[in-house]
Amino acid sequence: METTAEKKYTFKDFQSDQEVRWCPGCDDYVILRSMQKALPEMGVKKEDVVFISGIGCSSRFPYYMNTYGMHSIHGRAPGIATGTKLANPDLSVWVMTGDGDSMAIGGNHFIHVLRRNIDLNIVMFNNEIYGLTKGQFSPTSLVGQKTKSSPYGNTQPPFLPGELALGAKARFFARIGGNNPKDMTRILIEAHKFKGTSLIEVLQNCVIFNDGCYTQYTDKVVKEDKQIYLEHGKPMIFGKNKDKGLVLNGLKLEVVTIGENGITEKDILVHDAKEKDPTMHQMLVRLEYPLATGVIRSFNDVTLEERENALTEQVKANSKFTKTDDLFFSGETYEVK
Amino acid sequence: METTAEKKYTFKDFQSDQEVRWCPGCDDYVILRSMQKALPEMGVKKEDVVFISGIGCSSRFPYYMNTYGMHSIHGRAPGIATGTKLANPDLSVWVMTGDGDSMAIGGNHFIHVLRRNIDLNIVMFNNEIYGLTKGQFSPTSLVGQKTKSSPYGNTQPPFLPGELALGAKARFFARIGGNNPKDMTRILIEAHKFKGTSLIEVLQNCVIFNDGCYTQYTDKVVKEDKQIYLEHGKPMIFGKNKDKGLVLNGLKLEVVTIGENGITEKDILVHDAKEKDPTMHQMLVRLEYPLATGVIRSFNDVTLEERENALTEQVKANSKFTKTDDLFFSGETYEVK
Amino acid sequence: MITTKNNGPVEVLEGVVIRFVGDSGDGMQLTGTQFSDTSAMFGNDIATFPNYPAEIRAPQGSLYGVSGFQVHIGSVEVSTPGDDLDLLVAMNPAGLKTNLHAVKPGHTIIVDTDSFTKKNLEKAKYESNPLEDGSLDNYSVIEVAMTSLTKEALKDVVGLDNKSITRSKNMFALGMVYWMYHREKDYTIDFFNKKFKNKPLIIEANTKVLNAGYFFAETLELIPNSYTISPAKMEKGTYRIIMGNAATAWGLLAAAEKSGLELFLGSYPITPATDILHELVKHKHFGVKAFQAEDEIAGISSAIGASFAGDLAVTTTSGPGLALKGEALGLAMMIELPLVVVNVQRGGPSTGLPTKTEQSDLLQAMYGRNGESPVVVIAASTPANCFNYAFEAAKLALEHMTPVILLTDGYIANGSAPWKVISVKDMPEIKTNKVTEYSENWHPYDRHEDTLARDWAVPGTPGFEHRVGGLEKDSITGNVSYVPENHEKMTHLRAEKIKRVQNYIPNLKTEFATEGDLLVVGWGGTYGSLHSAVKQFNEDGNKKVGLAHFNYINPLPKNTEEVLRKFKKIIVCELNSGQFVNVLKMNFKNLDIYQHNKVQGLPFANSELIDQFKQLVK
Amino acid sequence: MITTKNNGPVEVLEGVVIRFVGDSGDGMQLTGTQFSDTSAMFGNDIATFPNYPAEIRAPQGSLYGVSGFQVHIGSVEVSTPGDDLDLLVAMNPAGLKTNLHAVKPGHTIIVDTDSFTKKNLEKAKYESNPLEDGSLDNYSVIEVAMTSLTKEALKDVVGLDNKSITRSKNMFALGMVYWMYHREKDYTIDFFNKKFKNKPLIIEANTKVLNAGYFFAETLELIPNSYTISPAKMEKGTYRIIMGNAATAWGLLAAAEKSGLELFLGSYPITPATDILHELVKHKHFGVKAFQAEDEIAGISSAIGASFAGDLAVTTTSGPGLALKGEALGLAMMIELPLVVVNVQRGGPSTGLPTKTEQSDLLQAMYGRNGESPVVVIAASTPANCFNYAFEAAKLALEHMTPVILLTDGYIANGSAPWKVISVKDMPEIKTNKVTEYSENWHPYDRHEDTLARDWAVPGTPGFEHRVGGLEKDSITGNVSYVPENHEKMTHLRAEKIKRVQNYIPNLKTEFATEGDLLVVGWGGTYGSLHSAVKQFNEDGNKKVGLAHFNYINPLPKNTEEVLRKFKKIIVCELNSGQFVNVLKMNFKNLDIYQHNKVQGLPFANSELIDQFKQLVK
Ligand SMILES: Cc1ncc(C[n+]2csc(CCOP(=O)(O)OP(=O)(O)O)c2C)c(N)n1
Ligand SMILES: Cc1ncc(C[n+]2csc(CCOP(=O)(O)OP(=O)(O)O)c2C)c(N)n1
Ligand code: SF4
Ligand code: SF4
Ligand SMILES: [Mg+2]
Ligand SMILES: [Mg+2]
Repeated sequence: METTAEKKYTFKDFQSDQEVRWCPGCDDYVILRSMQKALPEMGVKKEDVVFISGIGCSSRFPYYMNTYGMHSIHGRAPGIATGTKLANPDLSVWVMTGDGDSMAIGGNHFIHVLRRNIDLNIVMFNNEIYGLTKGQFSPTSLVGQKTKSSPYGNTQPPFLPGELALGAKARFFARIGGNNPKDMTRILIEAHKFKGTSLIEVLQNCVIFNDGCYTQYTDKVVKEDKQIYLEHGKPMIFGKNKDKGLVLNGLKLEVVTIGENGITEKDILVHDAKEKDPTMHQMLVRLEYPLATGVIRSFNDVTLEERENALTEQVKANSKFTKTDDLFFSGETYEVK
Repeated sequence: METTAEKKYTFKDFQSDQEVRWCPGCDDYVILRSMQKALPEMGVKKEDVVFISGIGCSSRFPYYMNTYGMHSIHGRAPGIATGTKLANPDLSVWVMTGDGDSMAIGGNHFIHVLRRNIDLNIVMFNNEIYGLTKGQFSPTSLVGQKTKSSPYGNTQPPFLPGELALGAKARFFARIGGNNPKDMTRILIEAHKFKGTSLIEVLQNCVIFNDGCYTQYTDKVVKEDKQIYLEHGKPMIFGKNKDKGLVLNGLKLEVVTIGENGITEKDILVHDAKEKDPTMHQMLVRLEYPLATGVIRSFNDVTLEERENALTEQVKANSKFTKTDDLFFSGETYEVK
Repeated sequence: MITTKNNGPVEVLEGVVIRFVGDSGDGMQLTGTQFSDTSAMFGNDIATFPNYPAEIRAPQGSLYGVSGFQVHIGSVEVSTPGDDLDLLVAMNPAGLKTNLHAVKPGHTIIVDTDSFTKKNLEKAKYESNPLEDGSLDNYSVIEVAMTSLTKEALKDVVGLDNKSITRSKNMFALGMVYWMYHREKDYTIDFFNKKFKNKPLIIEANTKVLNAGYFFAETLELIPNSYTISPAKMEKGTYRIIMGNAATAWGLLAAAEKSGLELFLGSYPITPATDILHELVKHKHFGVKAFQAEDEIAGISSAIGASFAGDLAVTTTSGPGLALKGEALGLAMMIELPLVVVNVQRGGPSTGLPTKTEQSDLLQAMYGRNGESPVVVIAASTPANCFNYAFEAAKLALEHMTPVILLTDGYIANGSAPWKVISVKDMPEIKTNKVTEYSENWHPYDRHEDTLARDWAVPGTPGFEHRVGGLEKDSITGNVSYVPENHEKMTHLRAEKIKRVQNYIPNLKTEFATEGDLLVVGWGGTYGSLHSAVKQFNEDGNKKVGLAHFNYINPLPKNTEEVLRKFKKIIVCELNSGQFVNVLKMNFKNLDIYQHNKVQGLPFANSELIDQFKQLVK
Repeated sequence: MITTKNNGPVEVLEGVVIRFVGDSGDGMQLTGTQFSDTSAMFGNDIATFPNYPAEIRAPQGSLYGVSGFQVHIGSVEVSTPGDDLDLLVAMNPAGLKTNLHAVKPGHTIIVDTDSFTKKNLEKAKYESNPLEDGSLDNYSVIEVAMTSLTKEALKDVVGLDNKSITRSKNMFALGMVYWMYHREKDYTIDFFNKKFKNKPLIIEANTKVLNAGYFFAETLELIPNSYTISPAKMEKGTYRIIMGNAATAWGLLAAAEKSGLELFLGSYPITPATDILHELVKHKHFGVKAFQAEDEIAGISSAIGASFAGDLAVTTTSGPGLALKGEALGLAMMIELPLVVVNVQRGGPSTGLPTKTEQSDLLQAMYGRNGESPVVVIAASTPANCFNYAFEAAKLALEHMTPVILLTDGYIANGSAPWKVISVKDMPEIKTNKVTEYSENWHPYDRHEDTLARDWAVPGTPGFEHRVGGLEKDSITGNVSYVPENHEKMTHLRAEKIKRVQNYIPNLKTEFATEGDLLVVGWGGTYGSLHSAVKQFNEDGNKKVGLAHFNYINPLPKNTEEVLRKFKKIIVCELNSGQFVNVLKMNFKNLDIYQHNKVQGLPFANSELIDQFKQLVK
């Protein structure tokens, strides 16, 4: 694990000298700022932080962070980050990616990094569109959505990122609105603390090609009534006046009103993000009203590098080889005189 | 949809002239024979059947079928089959693949074909190993499993194919033991009937590199006690003497004994494969005792080609273009005299 | 480039080059298109080239946010969007700063003085105001307060919001330029009426402003350094302005109709190829199946599957995508299925310069696969003939049962030019190798004597059931074969099949000279630049220089060697570090070959080419 | 090949070629290995080549289920496993059928008559029994009922199951061959004792049978057409028998230790490269991180990530996998990180002939990426020097900050030969470009004057925080740059950086002649075949012919042109349709180049090469 920094940073320390080139009003600015604010809180040394991205508007992110970074090729950031982390487990490695970068061309690396549970943090900017290429539908675009490549409406049903991730054995999954820097910052810090692959889906508005795709949930006015912000150990309560809650009815989650027909806060489900069995987390991920945000799943499991290091230590302990010469001159050699 | 065959076939009609070259005792022979027996039942014309595979022992399958077939490249069969089906929706298209072919190199195409729900059938030969390359661990190999590429034990936690598939929005998922030709044949026919992408996971024993990986479930002796064979609309009962059943306790499935402490058959859950919400199906997929086999999920949904055809008809109806000339000479043209 | 009889500024010109530049938001693309369309209607030959910023919406007034559109109109054949500018219209300081270098000394610059505010000057990194510090002394600068004048013109149009008002100032500029070059306003006004059918206010506003600009120029009697450009002597017929990518898409549509097949496209978006996908998805009325796949590999895979099932199958991409398709392309070659792969080249390597042009994927197209896997490689050379070569790619793929790579590039793909519309009935026949009637002892790898193509027996056809695959196969039955001699035989057959395509493609023709001291050789998208440079070089009364421009790269035209040997020296000009030149060296011994290469993401400039020629023929 | 003083069969030979063939289950690989190891111990030079069936476990007795192991032992330098056989040991009819063609007329064949049953003869597609129908008349056939004799030998070993009994008949054959060639049994008996430590019964059985075979031969006084082979004059030192793939893995281990870096392998299994992964996963004791990825792209991606973080990063694959890695390789080249890519070539194209050898990925290695993306390409030429060139690949990658492609092939990767073990301390130094102490105005793309390599500033190092990426970057700051001149400058810098590697690699040496009528040119895994053919050709008293074998392909050795021009004619011999010959043509004008190509998934045969040479020098 990365050693903590003596020096106290401010967000300024993480700003690079590059002009930020996203469209005015793009949620990407919010994510950038939240990250720059979260990092000083994490107590990690600047030189130990690495941002690796693929290609897309979202993937321009590393250029704007004054840390180590790689703006790699489309979809491959999870693979690259895996190598970086295995090479040096002391680094805090972040994959910054878009819905297309991670789930279209990068889909295979995305599911495998989650399966392996290596200690990386993945931030997915989900704007349900290909932004950089100027507006084609993505694997999260809705059926019927009209885009440059679907002028008559999209015919491909979307993935639900959280559903796919949990199907791929994700141990940590969080979801947050792109216009909510406060909670986003908190979640980034939680993701960093979590040992294992953490995935954060940001509902990111693309003002140019998919403007308003989340307003029904994220608009300041409706937000509190349409979203539930989940916290481990806390009851699943939401609503402007905190009077709505979730209960289980068979295998369905139901919204009830506290105070109405005898419902009290005790009847409301309490969120257990740390539960190993993902059933409830999957139900929450699929919930449409209210939309679940916050850390939905955070199950502690052994990481790939922990398993690898353990094996390596064990093998080293039982091996007679310390230098390659030991190997080269071992076993079936013979002398020519 | 493929037109039905007048002529009645026998399994012989589907045997090609090629010598079958799997290891003696390999479950792949069972799958081959089951397919050759199932096809005549489907009432589809021989010339309308296409088998497309990637690379692997399992992917040798098309050579042994006297139909159209393609032994393509590693992992790409779902993509190729998608093109074949979109080009000619009248064909009955089968993807024959292994755990590595489909979920290692082919993982991205695998999840996307399931998401799109195009009317294909996928048979995954899951032997939890790379057979053709002589025994490396695969994405379904167990942690600790010793293979040529994990002499000290595998450190990568496996996918559960059904879990990944449902996370990718699979509408049809079935699981069956590789030593169970009878039910396998039935399931192949059901998969064929299903409109949409159907995925069948065969628990296939590799006698050379992973022998016995499923015996705890598939061994003739324990089979009935360790497996539950699910059928839509039937109670979830299993056991040699059909006295065990599944009930729901909160979000967990529990095994109960009919007759013991007041449990009657009425208390046992009834399997609803057609339910849209996958929660129960996911629980069944994850169940370790008993192991769920049979058709676990079979939810009817619109297929990609149905959506596409509908749009095309609509566009054709409202368009003034029937020949390309109409387009070429339309709009902003001008004359040079 | 400007082909003046001599260089005096006030001669009647055969052509002018105009560039409109401003903020991404200023509507420069629309302005440019209107001017070029109008000129085309008037009968000029034209060539245009847009220049977008790499960012989607760059901050207002920033240097990298400048959007430009260049138009070259001529009364004689025009083959490039031109190099140096006769007129620059700059809507803001950033536009002026980034484009001034292109203006010919003594020539005209129109600026919107209202936009030269302190803030904008800073954003454009100007220490002092160029309109005041004399740095524009050797240009004739026309300073116009366009924004104010636009507001003025619209002051009594009621109900119009400020945004719409300022956004229409580009029409003021257009109006001025129309007057200066004696263009009619009607076409553009018609355009307003169509485009904004349901927004009468916008129609009124744009029309008013266009007129205002026009009359403003009239009253000021603004005279550019050039007079009217008379219509070009162009072949009779129906024309339209077309962009290269659209032409490619349409060529494929034509090929599908001509061959009686359905068109299948499997593609993943990538700049600058995406517009082909955008175009083809529109045409469901022709039954086009355009499938946006999850990645490039799935794109080509789905196309292979569609080809197996009997469609005219296509996949479109750009450099990095072609790299990803290599393995699957090898499969298509191995199982000998027809497949068209369109690669719109961009600046490389890696992600490189996605929005810029280059010709650096040629050797990748030739060799970017494992093993000996020859495919046909052809290249389009103008925006308009993207139509013909897309059609040709499909024809060759279908008639020879092979993948065909069509190379275009960002320059011709985004450039536009007049296209003499051709009816599909006038396009050459396409005979596919499809078989329908099964006869005894047919084999999947029986070949046609002439082309060596195998039959195309598609699923659904009774009797022909067979298996294909990526393993080496017996030369007749197609069954897997590990026999050494068979492998060698198949390797040679696959090579010979491609070689034989020579018998079905036109001979190489030279322009300007069929023999002499110097032959200029090029391929693909550089045709326009090379043609005009060689033309001018010859006109300038130098030694005769020939031009041989290749559209067929693998195989090369039969008479290639013969043509090359007729010249003492050869110079191969490419927008890469020298790739086609290597193809020639592999094929022909002892040629005296020179090369001129440019790797700047830009097309050749006339002047640089002519300098090169001069050095070789004294 | 056999280098007899003349072709008479009963001469003392400098070497013999023996092939053991039988069912996959007959343990032929073990038998062959034992014979070659024993011979090596005895001091012979050896070369071996296994030949597995493509199927994992083919049905018993089937033709495609035959497994073979060839050993060439010599008292003089042995450079190939040999072509024609002096002795064939066939454990069943299928083995005889598929290998007879390789036996030299008049030479010896040992068969297990017990296996020549009706059933087995049918499986081997024999109409009649070759032992009876006279079809073996011009060979000296030794018929032995090995199975019965084995049973006999073991009849009083109690508690031994039938399977184990029949399975040990290969030791009977080995025993016979040991006697015929005067080999000691001890080494093999030691081997039994180690291998079956906990299975005393098996040790006893195998030992008994080995002896039985040995004494059987003795009593029958079986005399082959050749006597003992005296020890070869080999350099003094410690030797071991090593396979090419293992040597590659070990070379990388040595490079990691020498450079003081940790070794990272990111790989996806693929024949015939997988054994490198198999070898490296064993060496966790050296801290090797061998990561089996989900596919080839993830394999190279993880390696790029590890290189970025400061490991010696490697990815291993074969043809189709290299095709998939193209795009990512372009990224590594663009961001100028050290990376070793090992490509073990196999029969192509597409899936091709996965278990066979070929050299057809050379041009893919050179050009299989988008844009101008030069990397270093080198090739190993023997099983043993896979060690050296793997080490060299790592050294060049680290010292020049570039990807390096190492080409080997199935022939040398699976072949084995004696390797004179070298201690890591005797290997050349490796100086990485890592930086640790930050000093003001350092830039990520500052370059070292000599190599043009940039610094390797890895995450975790304070002060050096910087960003790299696939977009074109400013030649110093590394920031994204769309400046045309910068792009051209960077393109040239990247090319020049690779060119400069010339200053750090050895000059090309010729063997047998430094000038003359004919120069034989080869590269990579064909060294053994070419060397022995040219050697014999010269010995046979023909005109002097030189051999120039290339291990460095991009860049070529500095003195290449000079060497080539010293010969009147050049013949380039390759196991492809002619790829390296094109590299030479691109680089050097007016050479009189011929080529000999073979694409059968097999190595060159001595005879075919010599015929070629004869035609060129009369
Ligand atoms: C190999 C490759 N294929 C395609 C592209 C073109 N491309 C760049 S970004 C992108 C998709 C971006 O969408 P997303 O990941 O959602 O990022 P966003 O721009 O929306 O933030 C595509 C298709 C590419 N750069 N490289
Ligand atoms: C591009 C590519 N990479 C790797 C390989 C090597 N390869 C062939 S099959 C295979 C895995 C097979 O495993 P699986 O899909 O489970 O099939 P099985 O043999 O177990 O039935 C691999 C890695 C290949 N043929 N092509
Ligand atoms: S295109 Fe959309 S996602 Fe990209 S920068 Fe602009 S607003 Fe943001
Ligand atoms: S290796 Fe395993 S999977 Fe492959 S054929 Fe043999 S038994 Fe079947
Ligand atoms: Mg997006
Ligand atoms: Mg498997």
